[in-house]
Amino acid sequence: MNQIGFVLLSVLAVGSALSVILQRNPVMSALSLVVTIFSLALAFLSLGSSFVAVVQVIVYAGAVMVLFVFVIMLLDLGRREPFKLTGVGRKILGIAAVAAFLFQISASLSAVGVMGARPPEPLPPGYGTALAIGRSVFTDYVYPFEAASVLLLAAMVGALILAKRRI
Amino acid sequence: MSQTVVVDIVRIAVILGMFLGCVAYLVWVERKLLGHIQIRVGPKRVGPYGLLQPIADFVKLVSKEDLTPPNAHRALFRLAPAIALVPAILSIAVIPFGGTIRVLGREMPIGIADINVGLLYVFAMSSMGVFGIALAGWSSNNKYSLMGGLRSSAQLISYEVSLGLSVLGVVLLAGTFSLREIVAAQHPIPFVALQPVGFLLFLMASSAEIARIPFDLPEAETELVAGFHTEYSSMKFAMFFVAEYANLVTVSAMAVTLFLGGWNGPFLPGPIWFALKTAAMLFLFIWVRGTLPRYRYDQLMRFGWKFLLPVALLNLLVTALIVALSGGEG
Amino acid sequence: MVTLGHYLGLSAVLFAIGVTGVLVRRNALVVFMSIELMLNAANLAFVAFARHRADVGGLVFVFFVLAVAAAEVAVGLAIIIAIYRNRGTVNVDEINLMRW
Amino acid sequence: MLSDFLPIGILFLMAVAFAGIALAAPHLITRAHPTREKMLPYECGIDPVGDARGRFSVHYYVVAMMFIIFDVEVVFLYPWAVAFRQLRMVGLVEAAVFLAILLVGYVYLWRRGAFEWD
Repeated sequence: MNQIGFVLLSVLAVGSALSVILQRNPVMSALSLVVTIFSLALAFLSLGSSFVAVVQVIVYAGAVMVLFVFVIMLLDLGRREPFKLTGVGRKILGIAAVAAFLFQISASLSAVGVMGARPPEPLPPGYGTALAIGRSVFTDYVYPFEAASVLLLAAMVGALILAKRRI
Repeated sequence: MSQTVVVDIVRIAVILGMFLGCVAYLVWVERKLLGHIQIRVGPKRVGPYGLLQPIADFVKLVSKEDLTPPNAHRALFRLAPAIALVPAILSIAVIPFGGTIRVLGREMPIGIADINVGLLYVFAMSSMGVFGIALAGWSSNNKYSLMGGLRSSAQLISYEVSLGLSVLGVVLLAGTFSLREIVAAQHPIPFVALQPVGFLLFLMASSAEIARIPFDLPEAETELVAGFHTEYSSMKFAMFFVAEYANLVTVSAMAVTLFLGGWNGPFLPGPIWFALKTAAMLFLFIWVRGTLPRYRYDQLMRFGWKFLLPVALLNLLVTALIVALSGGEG
Repeated sequence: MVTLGHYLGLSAVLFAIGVTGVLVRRNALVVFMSIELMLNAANLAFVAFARHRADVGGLVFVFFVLAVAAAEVAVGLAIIIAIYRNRGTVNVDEINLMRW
Repeated sequence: MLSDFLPIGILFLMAVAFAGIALAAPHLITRAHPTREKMLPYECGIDPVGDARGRFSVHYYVVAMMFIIFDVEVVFLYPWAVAFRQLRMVGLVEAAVFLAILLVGYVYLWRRGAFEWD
């Protein structure tokens, strides 16, 4: 991808991400996050993995965000919320922590020296296809895969118990 | 480079125009057929055989007052029909209408785009439709709309899992998500012969996804006064309507592509076969609408989770077992 | 030419926005969305590194992140609903669940 | 890879333009004449009763939660289905174990009445 495309993509992603945390209305936050998810899917496409891009949209935009919208509708939270931030002290602390985090990331990445690295141009054939990912999951990553089903089982049972009772 | 883009734009505009024309006339065909099923004649006043009826409908809708309820969330109320319509149009992008054609000395596949994850792309787009419905119901500030929006979205997501599982058998047999390769893999035998259960499951789950009878609870005129789009008028209502029929065409085309051999067929050119098969599927959907009653909501949910989901899983596992046991590739 | 650093920078910025959201917003739902944003940023870094090393393993990790995100959001939102039914609020400053 | 999606981008722009025109057209052609009766929320002709927004049965949440879990399960089966003809029996056993673990949850949901609607 050329640089102009990347800049446009970044503007879309960062702008919608900022909109997620700045909107007053949680529904608008959720829709902004859907835009962020789509822009990240475009980034995945430009990195040569269309399968992951589409799966990202199916799971995050099509399932996770639907759950958010459902909860907003069920609890009727979408309307009357004034824009509320936490106290001044925590705001300053938060911004300081974020700045420190960004500094640390960039420092450690440039220390390793990967920042200017160019990706290998001729990718191995079949890179990023569903076939390659499937072979990898079901040979090298079998145990994490089975563990994922235990995680999903725990989430299913836990969520049902929590939703059905009053704390 | 720029010449290719111009060719692309013209090609896409032509396909989009034909698609929207099909959608407009599908409404006329449905009214006509339903009329005959119920021993009436259907539309006949506007033009010969009522053929100008879609145009009359359009003129009527566009000249209606466009009202926004006072307590509605204005931005979302306007955005919701667009969120319903745009993904419905985008779904057609990957459907292959035929083999290849020579234009300006270039070999071009007939269709808009050819991507290697076409099937998943259609799923991704159809899962966006939930947002349009949920937001329309929520932003209207009307009890019926909110209730209808919630019920419809719950129905759509309940059947989406079974829909995804029902086509995995096809993916297993073809070993790809590319719709073009899936069609090619059906060269002499269409997958409906190898996946009859999968085909039936697909039909049932997709009827629920596009809210057709017997799963048309989102409409449920008698109970919810049209559900999530009660408060919508004029072109905003028309956009939901177009999205609904666009989804019907897409589902029929997907059924043809995945199970009925796509554009494959003897003698006639590919796109003709594709159109004929899709028309047959559309006829089936309209016929079902003329015949069956509507489910109750609790029956609908129970059917989706207690019957469709386990049967789809079982079908997938049995298919996998047969593929694993059979010696050759496929 | 877009390098690995570009993608990692974008990922870090998105992650930082997510952290900011968690730290400064009070609405528990928005806090959760910020967490989703952080998971997405991590996914971008995974995919960028996978491309850089031409290793499918990074893409496989995205799948596990998806499973974690789904499990987290299912349980997390169930907790929010349970709290709301009890307290009538989703404001994190007013919820001090640890002592009950 | 990205260039394969270029036609979809063009189609997206066309679809957005179409939606935009459809949203704008009635305002150019006609003028709305709102009256009190017209602007009331539609409740079969009588004046609306109570507030339209209320809280709903938590069962809707349970449905959405089940959807998200099973959706991720199906997403894990996508690469499995594509690669299946190379994985064969091994792949079948792996997927069967995966599904058997989730079946426990499915049976639990069934027994707790998560699929029933009251």
